[in-house]
Amino acid sequence: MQDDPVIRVVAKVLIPTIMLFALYVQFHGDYGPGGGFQAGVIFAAALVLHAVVFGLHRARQVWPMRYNLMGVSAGVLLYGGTGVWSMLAGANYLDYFALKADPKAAQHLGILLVEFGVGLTVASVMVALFFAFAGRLTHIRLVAKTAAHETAEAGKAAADNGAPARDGDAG
Amino acid sequence: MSDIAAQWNYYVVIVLMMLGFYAVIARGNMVKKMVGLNIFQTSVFMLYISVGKIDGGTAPILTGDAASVYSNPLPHVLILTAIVVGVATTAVGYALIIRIHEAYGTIEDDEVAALVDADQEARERADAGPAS
Amino acid sequence: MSLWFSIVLVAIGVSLLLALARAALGPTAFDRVLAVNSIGTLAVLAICVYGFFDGRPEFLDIALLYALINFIGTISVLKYFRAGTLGDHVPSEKHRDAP
Amino acid sequence: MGMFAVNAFLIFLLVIIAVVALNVHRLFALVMLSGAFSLTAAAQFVVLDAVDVAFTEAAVGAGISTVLALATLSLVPREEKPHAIAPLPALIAVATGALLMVSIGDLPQFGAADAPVHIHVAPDYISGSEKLIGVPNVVTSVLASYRGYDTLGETVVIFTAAIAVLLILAGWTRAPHLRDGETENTHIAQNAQDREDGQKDAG
Repeated sequence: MQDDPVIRVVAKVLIPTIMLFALYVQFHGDYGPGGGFQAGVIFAAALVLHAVVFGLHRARQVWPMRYNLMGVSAGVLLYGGTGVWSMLAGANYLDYFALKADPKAAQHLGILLVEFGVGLTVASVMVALFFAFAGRLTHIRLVAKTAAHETAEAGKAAADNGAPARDGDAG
Repeated sequence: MSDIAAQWNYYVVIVLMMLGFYAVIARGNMVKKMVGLNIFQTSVFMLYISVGKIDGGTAPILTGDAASVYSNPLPHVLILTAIVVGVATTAVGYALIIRIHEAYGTIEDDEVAALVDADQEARERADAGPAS
Repeated sequence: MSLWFSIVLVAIGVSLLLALARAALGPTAFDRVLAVNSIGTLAVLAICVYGFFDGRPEFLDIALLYALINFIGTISVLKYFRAGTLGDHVPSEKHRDAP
Repeated sequence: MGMFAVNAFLIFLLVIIAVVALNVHRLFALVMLSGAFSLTAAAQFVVLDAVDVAFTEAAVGAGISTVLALATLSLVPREEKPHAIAPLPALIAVATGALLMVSIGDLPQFGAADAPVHIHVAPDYISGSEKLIGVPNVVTSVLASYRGYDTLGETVVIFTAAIAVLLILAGWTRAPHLRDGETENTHIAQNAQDREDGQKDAG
């Protein structure tokens, strides 16, 4: 895929479009079909397309796993935090009417925050799932290489001490 | 006959459920079990959404017209979240399948069971070794 | 008006059945990929036509999403054919052959 | 009538796809057919007025699910061991289905406006969404406002699933200690054999 110019160009045009569409679905969810769950999945689909066309390691550079994990928890925190905010404002947990004086504006604000939290979590989770599945082969090889290296080092150290390298040989 | 036509959705949903259920309990291949589980899941979704449908109703997005009838939004909410949770649990299932394959070299559950038994016997033989 | 929409829906239904037959029988994997892709395209059409038939055409959003997802799915399948994996090539070992 | 015909056709198509999918032995074909199944199910949801559900099913079922299944297939064998129809599970499935079908007669008619489910809280949600909350999409207002606790729980479930998958697949792993062509099991058996041999030598 990396060497096919047609697919590269099409993907370059399409990825930002899909991300924009995800944001449209996220913030237009009050008026039409859509919302945080759908927007998160669509946003993740754009990154899946990036990873498939340009390679997983490039996608990992664009969307680092560290920040992705932060996104996974930040969404849940934003959702829970909205509830805590309404408690601080003197109402029940997740009762948006306390957030603002005008009830409809308060509900809008609450729904916006909560949906954004859901969207953030779902997008990060889906990206994390895809990276974990698609990167499994590389992950195993990488760990195997490290383990082999460590075993070799340990074996060398053991040979220097004149001790047997394997437990089985001790019997 | 008219009864079947009027309840068509419910009957077909149950046929779908039977297919998925059979795949989950009878097929040995774990990927096939997961797909069977997904079919089962979709049949449940379909049942909920069918229950929420009202004849002559329209999607529960307000049109501003006081005369319009809306289908019941509650099943839609329940199923919407269930779909996303469903894919998350499916991903956990696939992850376990990958690890099972790495550990046993097969994803057929009878073969995995045979390997587990063989390994158990090997362990017992090894543990019994010092006593003999 | 409604009659024409009905005729179009029937035509889409027949095409769906034909595409499904190809997906089920398809001797090669590429037949199946193409068949599933056209099932997706027909679903886009069906949703558009049904939206006008039902009098609420604002649900074209869903058709748009279908088209995008269909594209991503097809590209992923083709990547899987060419590379054998959705991740990176791992040059240190022999590649798995495509199915 | 038009809606009923389209609905009946699509749900019948779902059954055909499910039967075909459960009869193929190549897992790749299985994954493709389950993608087609999701697409058809999403079209069915549009016909049943559940546009938000259709949106989700299209993005999740046809997009992410298919991609995850393909990623799994690249790591596991791609052929299923052929199976004859197992009589006992088939009997259990058919018996369960028969029991459910007998009880369908007690359900309210499909599409009836006076079914109990439609006269309890749904009218409150629809009128409240307009007057109290001011959000035209009733599904969004129920999801985020009326049933906010519910959605918080679902979000936490997704969070937990991500943690689980990352721990299973991207964390510490035992597989690297194995050599080519070995499985965890041969490794354990080999260890047992080694121990046995060691004891023989010692004895």
